[in-house]
Amino acid sequence: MAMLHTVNKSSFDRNTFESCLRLAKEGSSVLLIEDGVYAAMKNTTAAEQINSAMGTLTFYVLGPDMDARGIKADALIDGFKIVDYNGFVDLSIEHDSVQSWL
Amino acid sequence: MAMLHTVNKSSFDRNTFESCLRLAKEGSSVLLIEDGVYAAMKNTTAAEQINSAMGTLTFYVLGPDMDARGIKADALIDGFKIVDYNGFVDLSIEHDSVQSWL
Amino acid sequence: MKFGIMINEGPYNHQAADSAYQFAKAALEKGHEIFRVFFYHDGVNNATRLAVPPQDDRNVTKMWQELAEAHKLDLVVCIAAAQRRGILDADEAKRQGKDADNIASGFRISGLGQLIEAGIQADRLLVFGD
Amino acid sequence: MKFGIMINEGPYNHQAADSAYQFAKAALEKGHEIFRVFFYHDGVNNATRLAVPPQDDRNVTKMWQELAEAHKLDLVVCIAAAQRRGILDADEAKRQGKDADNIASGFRISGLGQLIEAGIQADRLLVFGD
Amino acid sequence: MSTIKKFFYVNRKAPYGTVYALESLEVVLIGAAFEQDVTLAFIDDGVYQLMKNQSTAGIGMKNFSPTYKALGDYDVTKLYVEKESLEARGLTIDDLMDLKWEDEDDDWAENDSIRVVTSAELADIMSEQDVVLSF
Amino acid sequence: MSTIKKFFYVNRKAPYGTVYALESLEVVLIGAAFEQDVTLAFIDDGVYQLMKNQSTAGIGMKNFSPTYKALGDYDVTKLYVEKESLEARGLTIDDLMDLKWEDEDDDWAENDSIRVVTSAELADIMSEQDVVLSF
Repeated sequence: MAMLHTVNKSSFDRNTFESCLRLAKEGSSVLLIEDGVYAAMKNTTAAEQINSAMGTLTFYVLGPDMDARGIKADALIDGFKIVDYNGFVDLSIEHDSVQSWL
Repeated sequence: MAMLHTVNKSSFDRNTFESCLRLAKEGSSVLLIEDGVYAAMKNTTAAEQINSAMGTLTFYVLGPDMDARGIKADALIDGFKIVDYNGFVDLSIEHDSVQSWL
Repeated sequence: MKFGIMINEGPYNHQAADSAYQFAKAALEKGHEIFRVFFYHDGVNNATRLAVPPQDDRNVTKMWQELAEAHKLDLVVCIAAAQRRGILDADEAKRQGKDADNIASGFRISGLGQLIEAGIQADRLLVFGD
Repeated sequence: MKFGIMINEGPYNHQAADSAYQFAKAALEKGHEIFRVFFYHDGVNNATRLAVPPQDDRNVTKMWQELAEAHKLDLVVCIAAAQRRGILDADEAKRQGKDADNIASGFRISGLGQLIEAGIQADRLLVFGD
Repeated sequence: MSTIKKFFYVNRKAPYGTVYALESLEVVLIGAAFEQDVTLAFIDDGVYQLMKNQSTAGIGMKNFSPTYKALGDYDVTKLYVEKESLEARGLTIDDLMDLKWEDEDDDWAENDSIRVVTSAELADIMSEQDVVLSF
Repeated sequence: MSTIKKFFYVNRKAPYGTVYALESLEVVLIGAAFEQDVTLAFIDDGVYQLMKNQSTAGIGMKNFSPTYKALGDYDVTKLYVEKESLEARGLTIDDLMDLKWEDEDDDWAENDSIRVVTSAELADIMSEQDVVLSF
């Protein structure tokens, strides 16, 4: 079963995103929302970890939360797909279950 | 001026304690309270960082918060001093100012 | 598709309620059903009718009320969490000997079983929190 | 010595209010003075009189009320933060056209200037939060 | 309601500093009456919820750790603790409460409720769940 | 009140995900009227508060970032940003808003409000403060 994992915390502030990466199974998707979106930016101390997970997980980031925080699309790590709330709804349907990492 | 720094977050969950260690000046004191007390335990991934800061900072831990969480005195890293709320009050007086790392 | 939503934080202090609202709104506009929105932990604070947010900011409680009105949403506030935090309806206020109540219309107070039921009945349960 | 205390979180959801209370109690018992306790952010939720915590748990609002009564503490709730979150006294309720209020006796609602003043007047200001 | 779903409770937060551990436990107890397939996971600081010898008199809060011992009586018998989380915190299973459940289908034999599993094992278990409740 | 104290505002949290950044700013604005010595520090995720181009229409929340630009008018002119925090997040000062204040003692010359400092420099500044407000 494919799972959608959402992460709403900054990976610089908390271990939430790291735990999600450790426990998300190959073939799952990860959607960054709220303060979680900062992890999608290039050139951070978290970027390497994401790059190495790109092969096994699919990464999404919530556009409205990027915009609020002043993050432009060209600042994202290659491979991140931007979705809006409609896309968030679709993702939760396309996957068999949703786990919120809080 | 000597400062008292309090940390109330688990060092495994958040970066709070790490930031406190980075920014606390030599001669300051650090008091762990609430979920912050877990960092005082031996044999954790945080212990090495604390050991190397023991020379420049003085470390305290709030006993009532340890007891609540089932942490015994012999589980602490050497050098940690246990205080109760009276000791917390005394520490805040002995230092020139108090910074809560939230 | 049928969604259940759990909200763990109060309005304004955390984005959780806002995110849940935007998600619910998008789902409803796409024609999906929201089986229930369950407010737990500090999430019960979404249900007060006494809040007066600044004029230039959103009113989270009102947003839920209007969405519920338009789509017949079931907005359920956990009774145990609500009692701890001082969210009461008229019946509860009377039962507890309190001289006032503060629940907003459109919300109802009930037990944790309503959350489990949402988990069982909904095709997907989403949690929004801190 | 004169202390000021700021509390940033509501009761039960976070330990902040409990820690602040234990600190304040210890300071007072040692003969120190608490110039003011200022409730900010979700901390304003400490000031509701409508909470009914379980019988086998503590009642945080009541703890503050009793400590204030015994030591003439000044318990100040930030008006802007309180309005956002639905904590009102009778005057505010009237001014805002609300049909109920929920502030507990012993607390008063005032502006952020009271926090700054506490910082100026107190020898030490301590913050308890999330 | 005849549907049996797999309910998965994710506990990642320490007790007392925040209320999530306590209020999560309240959901588990109520949920037990619904006869679903219930699993609890203790990850990251969630493992601290199960520490032995909790004693809260000094902080004036209610010690709710005995409630974990009652879970077996509610047929909540699958408590998975992530090995990596324990190790990072310098803990072993001996630091945790000894939680048991009695198997009525096996002459009430006593079994351990806590099972320490690796992240890889936990990831497998997690991926089979229908409803994930996190706090 | 004639006492002048050094007030230090510690901002360590990102905007919008939580209210702390916004409500901290409200304290700073009110506090400015008290004519104390005011310093703001932006550490860890607090540096995100100063990002350029914030646009909140999509999340339905109020964009309060323009308020930082008004701080100079309130004589709040010392905003220290920790270099190490910026770098860990892949940011430079060019990613932050351009905040200015006018020096009335120097023919209203425009000065930068934001100063990027190392942790060691910030530790020195921090250790000289009287009142530390953290949110």
